Amino acid sequence: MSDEMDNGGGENRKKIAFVMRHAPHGSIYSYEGLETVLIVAAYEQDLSLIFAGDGVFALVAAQDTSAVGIKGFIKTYRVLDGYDVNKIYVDRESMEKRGLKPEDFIIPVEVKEAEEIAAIMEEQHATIPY
Amino acid sequence: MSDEMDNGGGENRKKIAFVMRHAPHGSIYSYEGLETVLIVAAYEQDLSLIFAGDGVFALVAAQDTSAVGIKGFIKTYRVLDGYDVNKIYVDRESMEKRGLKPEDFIIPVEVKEAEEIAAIMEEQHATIPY
Amino acid sequence: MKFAVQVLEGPYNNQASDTAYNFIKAALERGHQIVRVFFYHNGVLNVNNLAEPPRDDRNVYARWTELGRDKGIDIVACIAASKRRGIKDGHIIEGTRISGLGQLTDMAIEADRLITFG
Amino acid sequence: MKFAVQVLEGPYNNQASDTAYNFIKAALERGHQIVRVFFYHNGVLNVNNLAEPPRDDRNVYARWTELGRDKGIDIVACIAASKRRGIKDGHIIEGTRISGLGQLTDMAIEADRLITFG
Amino acid sequence: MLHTVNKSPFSSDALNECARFASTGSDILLIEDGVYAAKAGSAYEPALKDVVKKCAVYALEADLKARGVTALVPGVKTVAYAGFVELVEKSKVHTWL
Amino acid sequence: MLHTVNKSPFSSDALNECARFASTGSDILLIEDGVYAAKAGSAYEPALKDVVKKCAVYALEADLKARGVTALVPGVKTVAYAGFVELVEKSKVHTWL
Repeated sequence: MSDEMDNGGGENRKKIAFVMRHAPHGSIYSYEGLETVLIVAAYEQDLSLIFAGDGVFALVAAQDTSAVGIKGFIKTYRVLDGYDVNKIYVDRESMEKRGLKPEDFIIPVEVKEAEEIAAIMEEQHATIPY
Repeated sequence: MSDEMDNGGGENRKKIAFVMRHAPHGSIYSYEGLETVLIVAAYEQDLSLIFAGDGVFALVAAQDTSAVGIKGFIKTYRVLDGYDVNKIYVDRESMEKRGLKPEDFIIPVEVKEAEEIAAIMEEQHATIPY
Repeated sequence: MKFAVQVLEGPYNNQASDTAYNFIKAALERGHQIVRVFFYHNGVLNVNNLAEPPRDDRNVYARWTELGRDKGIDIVACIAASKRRGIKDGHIIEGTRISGLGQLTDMAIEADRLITFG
Repeated sequence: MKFAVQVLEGPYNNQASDTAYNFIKAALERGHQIVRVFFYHNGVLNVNNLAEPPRDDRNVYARWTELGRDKGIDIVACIAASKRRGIKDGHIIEGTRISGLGQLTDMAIEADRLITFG
Repeated sequence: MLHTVNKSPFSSDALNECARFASTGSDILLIEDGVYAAKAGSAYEPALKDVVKKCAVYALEADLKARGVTALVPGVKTVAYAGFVELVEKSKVHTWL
Repeated sequence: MLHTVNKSPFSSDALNECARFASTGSDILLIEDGVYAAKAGSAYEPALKDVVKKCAVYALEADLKARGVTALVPGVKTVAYAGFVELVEKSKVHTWL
């Protein structure tokens, strides 16, 4: 592959997708997953975030963890845009099954069908499940 | 309660039920659960073991863990009788849903309906989930 | 009443420790006695004294120290589960101890209520 | 091919470590290179050197020592996840190290295949 | 008897199993990720409504807030940690993991 | 693409979700407690038969033996750890936890 074929960061950017399938707070998958996203984002790769299953709950804006005594992290999703992470996909079926709408989320998302998400996953250099 | 009302070990025996709901090997719940049963059994309380959900898989006789490189423990269930632990209940619906029959199990069990198990749970001094 | 508490998951990885702590605080406030907290499975990780949790989050280990050392609650990690997972005397937080499953049996018999968090 | 392996659960509590080990052994036998094993979430518990597993069972820690120290595979536990869970330099098994999430990023980019066990 | 459930009904069978083994009239308390079952308008709502007919269903307030679950399935009552303790005072408790 | 599933289909939604996001013609490998999905005669068999129509479904031999799962749903192939590695050689892999 020639240098001319590179674009974006001017390097060999790799497509990496995080598939977030866990609800926040009950287990740490969602939180430590986001920590990883922020680190990987600094490497200027071509990142996608896919929220499916209970993972869609992580994006609900109205979270307030003060009474459970756990540090909340919902606002951290807002910094993703500053890292140029803006491919944020939400599985429509997962969202609707859980009674959620895009307006419930802390950041803008693209709602996708399962087949579209499958196609996105197939394009990746690597996928990381959290 | 007078001494005359005690029976069995001649002490104040308590009813304690273990509710085993996890499959073996994938997680340690099933194995460490059985370790606990054996210890509690030495205290001569009135024990019951309830196998429900994926917990019924723990009793399948034909387990051979050599190829996964994990210590098997299926034969350990056979020592329960020697500790006078013989109230072994299996939830019928859980068993049938998983395509299992009492003949598949390593030890004799009593197959119970959910309502019967609910009634057994209500009688206990304490229930322990593994 | 006499309450006994069993915790089956490790700190931070699961909410079980947080819920157990909040429950115990509320139980103490309502005048109940906590006869023992018993850690089993990954729950034994709660007594590890080598951890350095992030300063902008709660410190789960400090909470158990508070209940064990300061409030005098008996906090026990199962020895068999601890050995498998590398929890060892000399490296456990103040106000906790490592002991056998007999401690779980005793508290299950003695307490009016046994409640598990996992 | 270049394989990278991520493990998300602790030893004994879950089968993930066992499956990862069996997979790595088979991959090495088929001539593949393991660029790194990265432990995250409770996976960091795999490098704890204070454990004393039962003698009649497999020793998961010895397996990682074998792959890290003897076979020279780079085995890394995430530092942030380790701090939360009490995994600390000086108390980790031979042939392993604690480092940052950049190590996960690097291996995800470099390897032909990234596979997660959890 | 009091039954507690801490897993999401969308990814785990814990609440379904709990409901099957809970005697009529007993208490069920949803905690941690279990509170998602109490969310109004989800695909689980019809199932929870059946549970509400059989048992008294509670959800832990702090966990609802932590997860932004505001509108609840009719019939679900909320309790604080003190209310959780009161439920345990009232009867024996079993946890569905 | 290869998808792996290590959870029982009776207690977790992982395999259902995996099947929903697996492209037609991709590989699915059942490992650990995931192999229970391959057991013939269970209530999950009809669902797995649908998955078999869409994807190539494999089950890890060592895990089947460890769990005493002998009779398999028609169409499910078994592989050893070496076969697991071969599937990973063939395509990228995603794990459904």
